[in-house]
Amino acid sequence: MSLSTLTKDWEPMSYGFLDPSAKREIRRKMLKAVAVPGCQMPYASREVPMARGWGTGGLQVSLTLINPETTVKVIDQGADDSVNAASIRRFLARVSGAPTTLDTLDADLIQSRHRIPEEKLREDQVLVLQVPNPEPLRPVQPNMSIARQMHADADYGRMWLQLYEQIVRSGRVMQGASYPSMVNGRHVMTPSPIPRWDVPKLHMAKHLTILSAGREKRIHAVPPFTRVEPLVFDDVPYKVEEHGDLTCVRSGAKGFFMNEIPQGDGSSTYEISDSEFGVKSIKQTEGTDTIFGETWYKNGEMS
Amino acid sequence: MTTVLEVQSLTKGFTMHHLGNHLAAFDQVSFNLKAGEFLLLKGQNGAGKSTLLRTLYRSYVAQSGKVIFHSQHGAIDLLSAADVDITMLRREEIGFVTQFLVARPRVSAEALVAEPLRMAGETAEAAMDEARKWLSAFGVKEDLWRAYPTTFSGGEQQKVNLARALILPQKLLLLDEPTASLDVKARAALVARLAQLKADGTAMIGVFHHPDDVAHLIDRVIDLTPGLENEEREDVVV
Amino acid sequence: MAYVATRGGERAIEQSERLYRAAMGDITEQRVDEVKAAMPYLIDRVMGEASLYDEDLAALALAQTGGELFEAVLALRAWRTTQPRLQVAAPIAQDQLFTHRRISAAFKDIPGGQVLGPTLDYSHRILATDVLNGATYAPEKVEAADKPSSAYQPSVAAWQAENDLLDLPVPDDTKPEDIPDVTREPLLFPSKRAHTLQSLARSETGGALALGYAAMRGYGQAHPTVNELRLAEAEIAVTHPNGTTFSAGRVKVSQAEVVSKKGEKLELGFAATLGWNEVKCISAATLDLNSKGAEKGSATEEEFYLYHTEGVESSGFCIHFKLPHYVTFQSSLDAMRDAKAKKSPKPEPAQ
Amino acid sequence: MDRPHSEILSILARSKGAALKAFGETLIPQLGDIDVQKSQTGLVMLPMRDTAQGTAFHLGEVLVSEAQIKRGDLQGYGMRKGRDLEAAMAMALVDLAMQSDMATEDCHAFVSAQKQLQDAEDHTTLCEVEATRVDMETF
Amino acid sequence: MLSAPLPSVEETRANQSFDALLNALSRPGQIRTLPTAGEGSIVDALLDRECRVFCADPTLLPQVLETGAMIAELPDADLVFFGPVQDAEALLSVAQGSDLYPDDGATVVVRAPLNVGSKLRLTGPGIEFHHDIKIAGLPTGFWHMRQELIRYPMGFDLFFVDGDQVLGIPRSTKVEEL
Amino acid sequence: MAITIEAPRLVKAAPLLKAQNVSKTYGHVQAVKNVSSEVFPGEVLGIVGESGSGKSTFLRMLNLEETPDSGSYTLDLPEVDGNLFDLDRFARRMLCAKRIGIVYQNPHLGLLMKHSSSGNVAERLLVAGERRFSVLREKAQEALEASEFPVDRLDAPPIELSGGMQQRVQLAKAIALEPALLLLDEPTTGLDVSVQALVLDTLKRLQQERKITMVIVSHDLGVIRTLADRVMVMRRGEVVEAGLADQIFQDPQHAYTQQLVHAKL
Repeated sequence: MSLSTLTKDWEPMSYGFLDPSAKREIRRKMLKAVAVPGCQMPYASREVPMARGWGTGGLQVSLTLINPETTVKVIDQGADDSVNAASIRRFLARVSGAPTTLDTLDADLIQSRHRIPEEKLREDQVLVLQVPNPEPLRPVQPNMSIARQMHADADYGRMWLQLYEQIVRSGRVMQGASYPSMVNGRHVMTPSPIPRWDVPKLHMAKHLTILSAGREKRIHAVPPFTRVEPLVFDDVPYKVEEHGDLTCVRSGAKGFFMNEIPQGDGSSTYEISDSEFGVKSIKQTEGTDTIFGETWYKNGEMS
Repeated sequence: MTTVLEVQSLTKGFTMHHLGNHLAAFDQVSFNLKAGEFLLLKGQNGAGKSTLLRTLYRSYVAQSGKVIFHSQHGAIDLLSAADVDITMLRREEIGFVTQFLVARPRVSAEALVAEPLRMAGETAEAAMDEARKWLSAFGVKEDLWRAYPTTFSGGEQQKVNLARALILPQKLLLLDEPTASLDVKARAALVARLAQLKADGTAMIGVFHHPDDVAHLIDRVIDLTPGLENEEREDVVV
Repeated sequence: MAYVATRGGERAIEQSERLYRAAMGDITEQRVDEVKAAMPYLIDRVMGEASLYDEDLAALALAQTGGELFEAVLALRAWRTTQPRLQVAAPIAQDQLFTHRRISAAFKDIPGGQVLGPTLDYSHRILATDVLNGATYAPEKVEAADKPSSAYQPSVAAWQAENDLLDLPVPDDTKPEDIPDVTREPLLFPSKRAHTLQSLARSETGGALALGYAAMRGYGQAHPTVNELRLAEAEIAVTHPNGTTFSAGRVKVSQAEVVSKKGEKLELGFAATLGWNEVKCISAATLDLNSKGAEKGSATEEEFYLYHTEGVESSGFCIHFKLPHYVTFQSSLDAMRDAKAKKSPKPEPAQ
Repeated sequence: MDRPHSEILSILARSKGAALKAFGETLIPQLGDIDVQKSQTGLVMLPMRDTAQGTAFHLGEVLVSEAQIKRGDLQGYGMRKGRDLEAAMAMALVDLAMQSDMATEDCHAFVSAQKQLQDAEDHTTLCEVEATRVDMETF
Repeated sequence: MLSAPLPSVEETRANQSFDALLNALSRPGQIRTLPTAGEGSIVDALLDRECRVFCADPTLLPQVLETGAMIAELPDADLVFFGPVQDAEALLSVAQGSDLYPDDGATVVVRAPLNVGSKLRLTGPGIEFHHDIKIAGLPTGFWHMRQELIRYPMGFDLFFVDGDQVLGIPRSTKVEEL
Repeated sequence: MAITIEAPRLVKAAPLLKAQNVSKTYGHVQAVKNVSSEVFPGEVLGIVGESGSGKSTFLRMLNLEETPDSGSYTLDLPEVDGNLFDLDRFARRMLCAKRIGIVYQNPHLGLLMKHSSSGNVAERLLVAGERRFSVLREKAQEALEASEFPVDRLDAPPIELSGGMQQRVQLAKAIALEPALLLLDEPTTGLDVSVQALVLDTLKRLQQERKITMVIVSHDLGVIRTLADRVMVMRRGEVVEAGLADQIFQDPQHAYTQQLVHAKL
């Protein structure tokens, strides 16, 4: 026996990177978030080896949920191969040994920035959305303490006023992504900056969605079968992006959310934003056997 | 004739705190007034004629005494009545006429005159017709009816004021030198209106610079000259 | 096939990291040692901002990131997340600091004296260009005094309290385990003082300086005078399983106390950090001094300066703008084009 | 040689790793069967007390290495700044040996020698610091 | 620089336990399976020295203490382990949080036989239409007391444990006794 | 022992507003001492006093922005009963949104300076639960017009408007829901004299047309004289004199009121 045999090897990292205590705190807060849908729960938010604003909130949730059997899919702007998605996917696999996938249907856990896949998520799937700014009241009330009181009072008059102002100034509601939505009839949340196209996918969905903001240290959730209603006036209906008629130049898929690609001649072409759905569509046209999941939109219309 | 007002031992003086003195106005005044009676207040300058009117109107606070007013809602002592009751009586039963108009910017002459009727629940249309009638009677030229009295001369303003003050028949009318500096036509209209009101049962107490104008209306006179005993104050004009 | 090419993102990120590292060459233990020996004050700054005291890891972080400070601090902070927390040491008290430098600007002389310790304050900032021509710049040796200085120094505030110039605080008797910890619980406002001071201790030096400087120039309510500034070493007082308390070693700490007049008494602002970093402590103490009653949204308001001096968060948010945002951008474009198409920017006034 | 336990531990924690490890190694055969309970790095939170309002707050964390060993009912413990797990283990060995009344003289001798070195180091530092004291009696 | 670590037994157990809890709370009334029988794996998954716990069950207490969690009075506890509940009054002191911080409302774990006993109908988030369940061993007035106390979004969240079975009822769920 | 017998009332209606023994202390300063007041439907109560007299604090308590240390406050409205100071935050907010309007001296307190004027008015309707854009628009315009706000500036933000116009927006916001009670805190202070007269005129007209019950606080006797039926004179937190407006101005009884009135004349 010697000093070196007595001494254990130095373990410079825990499983799933986060130390057990960090995971426990996130677990406790995730339960609270699920119990009060749409309500922002403050949490400590640890530093992870990625810069703040690059999905550290989503990452902490994923790292807490992950185990070696969890199949993980990561997308950014709808794409699995976007640089940040690739980086996060690689990191998750590296610290957990979890298998990864690009196919929405095969995933147990989907971490996403700014999109919800076009194929409907199932009951057994969890969607983790990265949130840069979880506070829907920020544009009308930058002071966090006052905004908190407004949530406590369900004092959302200013949110509606913002919509009123947009219609007055521009003739329509100008909110792009992060469309403020009422959850379970009580809390207004910002559904991370997903496009308006994706917000209805949260309403009475089968899957659990967890939204986590690492830099701002807030976590909120939309449990399955929970009402998520975009704020609208009774006489001014909610409008999603007019992408229902667009066709993807690469895959021929039609009726889904598109990326606009500016062309040298001043025109634009469109490419489907959900990259793996695009890949599947191409495979199908090439005659490969491809399994598509049911989609939220059919022929460009929310079903 | 029914009694409208019972004034009992009414005393009024002014305490000037910053000067540290007390100024007596009148002392132990008593009289009764019946419906349709016209009472003239006389006395030298400073005898407290206007002060008495204002004390009855509750613009001034009396030191002691009682002023029982027989309102349509019941009898009440004007000196101790709640403010809210006084406000209501002023709106419905007790009028106060001075020579000064409180004009308001951007309110036309006719609207100003019609206001008491409107406050009493008259329709806008009917009130306006009535207002125009009285403006005409007091000699306000028609092209001024829709103009703002804030821009009028003193005489014209006074006519508007009288039309407004007298448009709504009231149970008790307090007149504080309404004829001063009024032209002949307007004075005649005023006297005619007062006669009409008197005939309809309005009790009146007046202070006039030239009582001759209304001599034929006067039932009684009270002299407020200091030093007189109460009995000595009253005399009846034939 | 066309779609295969899109998988290039994965390859690109790998190559880009390689390209960055190519400029630095091999990172060896020797290099880490050299960084540590050559740049103790930079190491201190990184340890303070990362709020993790270990010179070796800080040097490694600097070596590995090529001296990109924000990256080095982030790497160290992130690594910290993987480590279990073993104990909470006993709170450091000022009178037990093994003091190397201790000055006051408030008085010409103070009990215990003005001890300059290590500083460049009075040196001429002239580059030793001869070194570039092959000469060695060898610092002259300290001419040590015959007698040692006292390791422990009295506080200036204690003298001021004795003279009824200020009220000494009642030390809070929170058990070390119960001291609020901003890394384990969210920062909420109004912030607990323990959270405020901890956040300032971890704050980014440049950020604290920028906002502190704003306060010093007149955007604050109080003008600071350095009451006391210390560079020292503190014992890490930990506990043996049988209850015996002992020191697990010493770490470098700095603390600053700034003072201003408030009515008939003096008021203190305080800040401290791991490692030796005077500029940060003075700036942070100035913010502390100015925060009471500061206007909402002003640079000296607690919520404002704590959020905006958090280096990992601010730098992270700054660089996150490099990430693609084309989905959100597309969503805005859609609304914008539609509004434009309507051509009637204002609705008809209702009749 | 009645040094309090606390002082012994503090001296061991501060002593040079190489010397401590070399000495610790010599104790292993005498101690016989020991049970290693902890051998890990981790963090010690370091609080400080603010002098303006008296609030205790966390300055940050210090990386330490920890070793905890057991022999019968007795526990040896080592915790030192830095990640040298073997040095922490060596410290725990010395602690355990002293509590077990083994190699007592050697242990005391080692501790005393280390103490002397540490005192000398502090003396030098403080003499250098003293040299930077400003002489205020300028007139 | 890094190689993928393997999860320890404790990590695996805690991960599975939390998976059951999260799913149970997301879909109120649906029964999930814990990795081991009893509250033990819940303690592992959720407790550490940074949370305040109230534990009424002496058999569970040693394990709770081992986590280093701070033992607190009922109104201050973030996590409550009641064991079996004898008296509905016990709920009276459970932390509800505040309107500013609903997250200060407690997570409450109760031991009770599932799939037997009185029938309850659940509606609310996580339930598409309604969901009927059976829980036994609760004192009379328990559900009435819960309803009286919860002023959403303030309130507390319940887990019922029966062997390795767990069922969640968050504060957002409406419970009707059938 | 003094026995006070209340005079028999002719007006049988209950007061709309009843405040009893309201007191409020800030630190060592007693801002409001045992103030009681009744205001009848359609009545305008003026409160005068110099700054620091407690008049604005009292008004803020009537607006339920501040809670007194003691005292009660009731409004004779079908939807509320009991002491309004005991209402919870939510009920308080709803009551204020639906039944109490307020105009502050400083428009920054009452308005969002960068939102449209119509939006400022619409906000109150939104808080009260209106969710139809067309109705919001219509009602906002109606209220602004009633406040004599120029229709062509409907969507101009207050920050671009003159002080007088800003007060009109506040007024429109206050009356948009036909409040039972309108509170005015120095509504014309700081405006040019000519603009002041116009705003007062609008207030007077609105009061007469809509019979709104008002409480107006001002240090400016002219403002009170123009609007108020009754006046309450406050000094150092206490009511020194109360009465009919013309009585207070023509025959003030209390030394302080005399000083105030004479200083003005």
